[in-house]
Amino acid sequence: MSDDHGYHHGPHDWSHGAPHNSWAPIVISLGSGVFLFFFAKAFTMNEGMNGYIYDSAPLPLAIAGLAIIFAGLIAWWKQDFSFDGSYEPQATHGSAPFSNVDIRKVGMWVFLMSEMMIFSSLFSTYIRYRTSIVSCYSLEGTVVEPGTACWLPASYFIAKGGEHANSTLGFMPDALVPGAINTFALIISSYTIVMALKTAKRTDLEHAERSIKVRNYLGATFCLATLFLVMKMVEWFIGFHIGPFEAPSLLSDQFTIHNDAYTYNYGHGAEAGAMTVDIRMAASAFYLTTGTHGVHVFAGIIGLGYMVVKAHKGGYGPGNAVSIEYFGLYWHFVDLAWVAVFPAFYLY
Amino acid sequence: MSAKIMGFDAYNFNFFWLMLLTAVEVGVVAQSENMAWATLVFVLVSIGIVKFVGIAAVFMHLRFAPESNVLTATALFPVIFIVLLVLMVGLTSPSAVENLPAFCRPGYYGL
Amino acid sequence: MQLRNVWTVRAMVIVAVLFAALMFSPEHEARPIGITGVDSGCYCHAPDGPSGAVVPSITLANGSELPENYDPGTTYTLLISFTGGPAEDYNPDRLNTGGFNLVASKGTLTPIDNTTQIMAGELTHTDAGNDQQTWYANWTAPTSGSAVLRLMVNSVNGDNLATPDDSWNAVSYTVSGAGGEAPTMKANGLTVLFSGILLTAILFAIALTYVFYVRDPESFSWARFKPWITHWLTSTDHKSVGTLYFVSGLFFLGVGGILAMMIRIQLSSPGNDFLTKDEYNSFFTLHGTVMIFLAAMPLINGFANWIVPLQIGARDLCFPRLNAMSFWLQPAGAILLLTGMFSGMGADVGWTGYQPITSTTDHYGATFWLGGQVLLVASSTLTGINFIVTIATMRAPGMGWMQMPLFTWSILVSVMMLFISIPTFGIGLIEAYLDRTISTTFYNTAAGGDPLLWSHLFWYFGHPEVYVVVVPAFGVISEVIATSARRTIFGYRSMVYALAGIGFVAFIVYGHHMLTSGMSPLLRFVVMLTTMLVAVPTGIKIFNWLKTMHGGSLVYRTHTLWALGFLVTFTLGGISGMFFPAIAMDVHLHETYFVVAHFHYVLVGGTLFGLFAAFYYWYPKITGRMMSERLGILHFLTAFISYNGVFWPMHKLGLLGMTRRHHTYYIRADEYSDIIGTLPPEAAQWNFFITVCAFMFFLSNLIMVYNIISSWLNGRKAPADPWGGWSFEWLVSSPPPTPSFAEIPTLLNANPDREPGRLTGMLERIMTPDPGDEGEEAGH
Amino acid sequence: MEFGGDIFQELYVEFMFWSLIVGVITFVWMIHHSFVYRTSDGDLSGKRHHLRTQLDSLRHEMKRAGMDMEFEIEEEEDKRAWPNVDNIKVGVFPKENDNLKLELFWTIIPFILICYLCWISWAPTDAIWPAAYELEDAHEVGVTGQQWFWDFDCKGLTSDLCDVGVDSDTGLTVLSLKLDETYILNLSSRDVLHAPKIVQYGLTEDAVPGMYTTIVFTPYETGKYFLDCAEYCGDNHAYMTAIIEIHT
Repeated sequence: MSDDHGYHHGPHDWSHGAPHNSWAPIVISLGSGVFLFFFAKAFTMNEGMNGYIYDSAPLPLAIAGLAIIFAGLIAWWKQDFSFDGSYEPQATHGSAPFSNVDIRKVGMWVFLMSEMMIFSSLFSTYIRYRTSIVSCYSLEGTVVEPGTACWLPASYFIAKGGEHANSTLGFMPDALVPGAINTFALIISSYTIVMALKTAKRTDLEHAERSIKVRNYLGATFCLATLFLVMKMVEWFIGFHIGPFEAPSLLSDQFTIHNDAYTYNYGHGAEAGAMTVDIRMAASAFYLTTGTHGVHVFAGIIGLGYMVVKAHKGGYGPGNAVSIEYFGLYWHFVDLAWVAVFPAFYLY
Repeated sequence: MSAKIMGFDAYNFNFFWLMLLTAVEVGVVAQSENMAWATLVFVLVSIGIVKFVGIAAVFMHLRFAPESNVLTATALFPVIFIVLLVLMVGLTSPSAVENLPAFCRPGYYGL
Repeated sequence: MQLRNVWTVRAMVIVAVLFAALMFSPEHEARPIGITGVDSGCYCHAPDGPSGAVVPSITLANGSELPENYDPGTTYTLLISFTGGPAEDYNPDRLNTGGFNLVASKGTLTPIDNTTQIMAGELTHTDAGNDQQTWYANWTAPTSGSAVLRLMVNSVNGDNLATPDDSWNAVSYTVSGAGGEAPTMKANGLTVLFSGILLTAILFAIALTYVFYVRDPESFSWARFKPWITHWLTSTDHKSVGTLYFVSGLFFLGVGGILAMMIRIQLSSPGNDFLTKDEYNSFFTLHGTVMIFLAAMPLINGFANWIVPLQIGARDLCFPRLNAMSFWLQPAGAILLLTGMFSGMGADVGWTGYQPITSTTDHYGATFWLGGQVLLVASSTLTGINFIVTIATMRAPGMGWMQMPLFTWSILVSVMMLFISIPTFGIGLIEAYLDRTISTTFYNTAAGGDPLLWSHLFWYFGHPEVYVVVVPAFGVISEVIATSARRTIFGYRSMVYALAGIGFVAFIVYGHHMLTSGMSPLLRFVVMLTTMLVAVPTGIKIFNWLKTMHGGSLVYRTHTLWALGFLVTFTLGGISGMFFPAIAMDVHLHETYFVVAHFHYVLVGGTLFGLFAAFYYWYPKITGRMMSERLGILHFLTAFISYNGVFWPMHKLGLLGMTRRHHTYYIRADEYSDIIGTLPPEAAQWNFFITVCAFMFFLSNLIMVYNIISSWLNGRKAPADPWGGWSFEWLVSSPPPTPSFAEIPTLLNANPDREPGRLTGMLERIMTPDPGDEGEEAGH
Repeated sequence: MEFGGDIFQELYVEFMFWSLIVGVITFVWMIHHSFVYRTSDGDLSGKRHHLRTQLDSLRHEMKRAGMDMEFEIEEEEDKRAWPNVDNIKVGVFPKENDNLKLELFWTIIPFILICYLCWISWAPTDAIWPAAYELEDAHEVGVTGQQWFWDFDCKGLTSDLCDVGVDSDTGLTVLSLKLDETYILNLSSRDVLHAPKIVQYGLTEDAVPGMYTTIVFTPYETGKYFLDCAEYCGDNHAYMTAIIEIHT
């Protein structure tokens, strides 16, 4: 029934001879089902003899689910690999006000609309809790009922240095370093990807030379994105011990979602003191929001991997440079989200 | 796409300023020990907005491109719903009914 | 003529027979005892967890231990007792020392003196049994299987209050039986459900296979079958995907129907024990979820997939692979949703999944339920991208926004609402999912979590969602009424503006679902005022539909009947909806059957009737065969009447204060006879009547399924434009070729010299194509 | 006393009145049109003349609009069983059929109606949700929900004003209150959402863990009143009942 192979009209998938049928959708869908199922099985805490316990046996199967999703993605990419920009579908003349805009571009922007809603939902959660839960951070000198739930923002550790306020480096807390590096990494990567786009559009270069430049720009973006995730892992789990910098990880600072009796040292000098408070909510909001952003970065890395390979094979030229632009839109959005997340969660 | 801002190439220009602003952001926070949090928040928010606009306008081609206007409209479409979301979900706090503001009550108008 | 005189008469006769059957159906007696009280005697006096000070025990009456193995069927006399706790510490005079509650997983417990009693199947103490620490009762062993006796006692200081120094403890004994499992005699709810689902699936598979066999016998050689099945698994063609949507949607409509039937059996009489509490809770949860997410939306997507590209003159959706993906995410999600059921631990939280019970219920099905809905959210997001972009960018030349067929408009509006609102739901789901898995604390009140955050995130999506499922029905009705009346729809523009108005208002009224929830009073007040606004655009639409018939020549086809039926039921549903925003009424009607009646009038009488109309209207276009009008009219009459029989009485029950989501209800009889506010005895009869009607409604829809199949096999061949519509889908042959349009058509306009109003003019300047572009070919 | 309490009854009657008016208008209109303008294929029973005249006037209009070229009623069109009033043709966006005045009329009239309905449903706000200052002489009673029973706390009120006991017939907890006294039921929950619903007085409010909500309750008739749980709370949701006994 796939009788319209190479049918040269209509949408992107139909053009450039990509087959009309694809295994990718069903594979990806079932893969995500498998992942969610076994993730739930692995991480649902069952009541054991002493408290709650995890059963990590199904975890490999959850990873298998991810592998299935990835296989589906590869099936998808194989169909798109040959796309050279001919038959880039455009909005019909009839469809004002979008007449003659590339359909994929509109699609990407519409997709970004839902991304905006996702992040604003996360921020609504954050704002609601930040405004309704009393903040430990602002309680310097005052003592709330020990054990009560109060809001200890991550900036207590990151921007103010927490326990480690007096930093070896005079002008900034050590713990801020990974976050700062990340911010710059993302902004530079935004720059490199627009440069990749710009280069791919240049007609004054040989195809081979242009391809190499494009590949390098995309590769740089890829590396910066990876650096971002690595830094995030460092700041969450590993800690930062390079040269003069001595910053423990958030994990070793006990800033975790399971920590319902955190000992918080408030104040300086005379009114200094300590109390145990419940900071799980602050941690949950922090890890979910930054984690969601991290997942977006990870998705970007996967996409960049494909694009680097394609660029390496000389797949990008003025004809289909727009593909880079459309991925770039997503990537810039991730950057934008970080512009909002970084001050709200790391600095304030 | 080689648009110019004040003679510079748009991308480079934008990139330069973004780096600078981010540096300022981080510097401000590094010094935030001796700074009222209102000032801190104000600085962070204003810098955030500027960076936001810079990235969206230049890097995401909401300026200097033929279809910029309609795409800007598309991108701004959800804003009203985001405002509603933040107002109704983010900024309301649960409470018992006797805390209904007086101006919502008939009695307030002597009815 | 014939049509009216003969077939309707026969249909009428059948309806009369059904009514007679109803009248002579045995009148139902309210169970004489009503329901007897709470069975939570054991938690009741002690707020804190179990305390080791109290030592409960069960022995045989003669003091010897319980046997390892019981003899099937024999009756043992148990000695239930406890020691320790405040009963002995603070309670010297031994008054109100405490009580117990004994649950036997198998076998039957029977009191032997006035100190113990059976409450809701569990053995507990009476007032007379309050002042002692030992009780005697009989336990008759089951025929087989090992029985667990769970005993909970509390030891109290006798002040009748839950003070911290009261304490309780629990112990369970397992008495294994002789021999293996024997089949239980009682109908197990889950068994019935799964038999039902299995039966549906098998019949479905058989029907489909049969249809495909008859239509193309060769395809049943393996050589032909493999490409055939491969096509259905991998196709990205909007028509094939639409058909897949229909198949899964109809299947899950059946599943949801079976769930509803089992709920109705349980409620047919007070104190019915056909379902256990657990089963009942899981069933109404999954009934809601399945009907909304797996029946209504897939069917709508089916029509959207099939009709929208045809109506706007596009060859396919703009992202066919994403389209296929948003279909295939649905079965994956469906499996996750229902997974819990397969182990009897289905989600038991209600389709709203209010926190914190969703995060704390021990039914691990709830975790998968959340995960499955995450997939459905992803699916809806992809669908949203696809349709918004397709409708915005792939319209045929000459089709400005204000020339789009109303069905396309309705799909655009509903998809917009869905697309904007569903991410909030997704985030709420992910928060809850993580709460249940890695135990984040978003809805953990101990850590300062706010249960209302979920309600907000859910209803910010949930209220647009109910419009998402009903707005496409508006589009269908607009098409059907106009075509059947042989008129153009009255006030096309006001219809469009009304649609857009509904789409926007949906976002500012969601709080009326939470008027009693303790959310910010100011917001409650605001939504009380805004909610009524919904009546204005819907009113415009209804009046426009009526005016459309004026001066037309209405021909009574099945889809016409469904459209008129829609007008009746949707008007009633809309009117009853006006009662909720008024606070003084909502505090009484909240969570009663009045609500149930209202949203079933809107969702079944609105969405489902609209979808039925769409089935009869576009079936010829989709299959190339005409549907049997005789069966269609029969289906309409039986379904419409039984439907009203189901949901109309629920208004009355709700006004009397019958609360929803209860697996039983209280009749003002016997010991409840002097308690004002319990249901009057006739409520039991009404519930029985509802159940009978519900079964009639369920069965009547099988007529349509049969009609679909039989007409598909041997219906008349359909012409390109059987009903006389104007939009592009009637231009192509039935069924349409692939790709649908050899060359993209151009829409002509019969109103060239129409000078628009000011607002319209402004919109048109933005939204209508320049005349210069007319007639050019789309794509490249 | 009717179900739902007096304020509910008044509003209910008012709303029913307007609902009936709207419903009657709609249904009479619908039934009239669906009979008067009915036809069936191959037959223009009754309305032939009416439709023919409409058709002619339409043709005339089109002539004036200079569209006779495009809009000549063709042979097969004319042979169709029914007159094509608006000249509906596949692939042509049909002649618009609207009337701004009419549409504005049934936009504005319903709007006025709902403004009125908003007004009358706003009026009793103070009675349902009294302000704090109106409750100075009210007695506070704690109502705490827990799976699956109600836990009443008289907060030291005299047993005449408030007393907790057990009903001998049903075994339900009884909260006995005094007639014509105003009580603030101070709701909270120990685990999940609950909602005490005093059916006969039409009062419901959720009991939310971690916060306090209130029901203001002024019993005005003696008797034993049924209280059940209106927010789904787990297995024994249906059994989570109690009795409120009003004595003089």
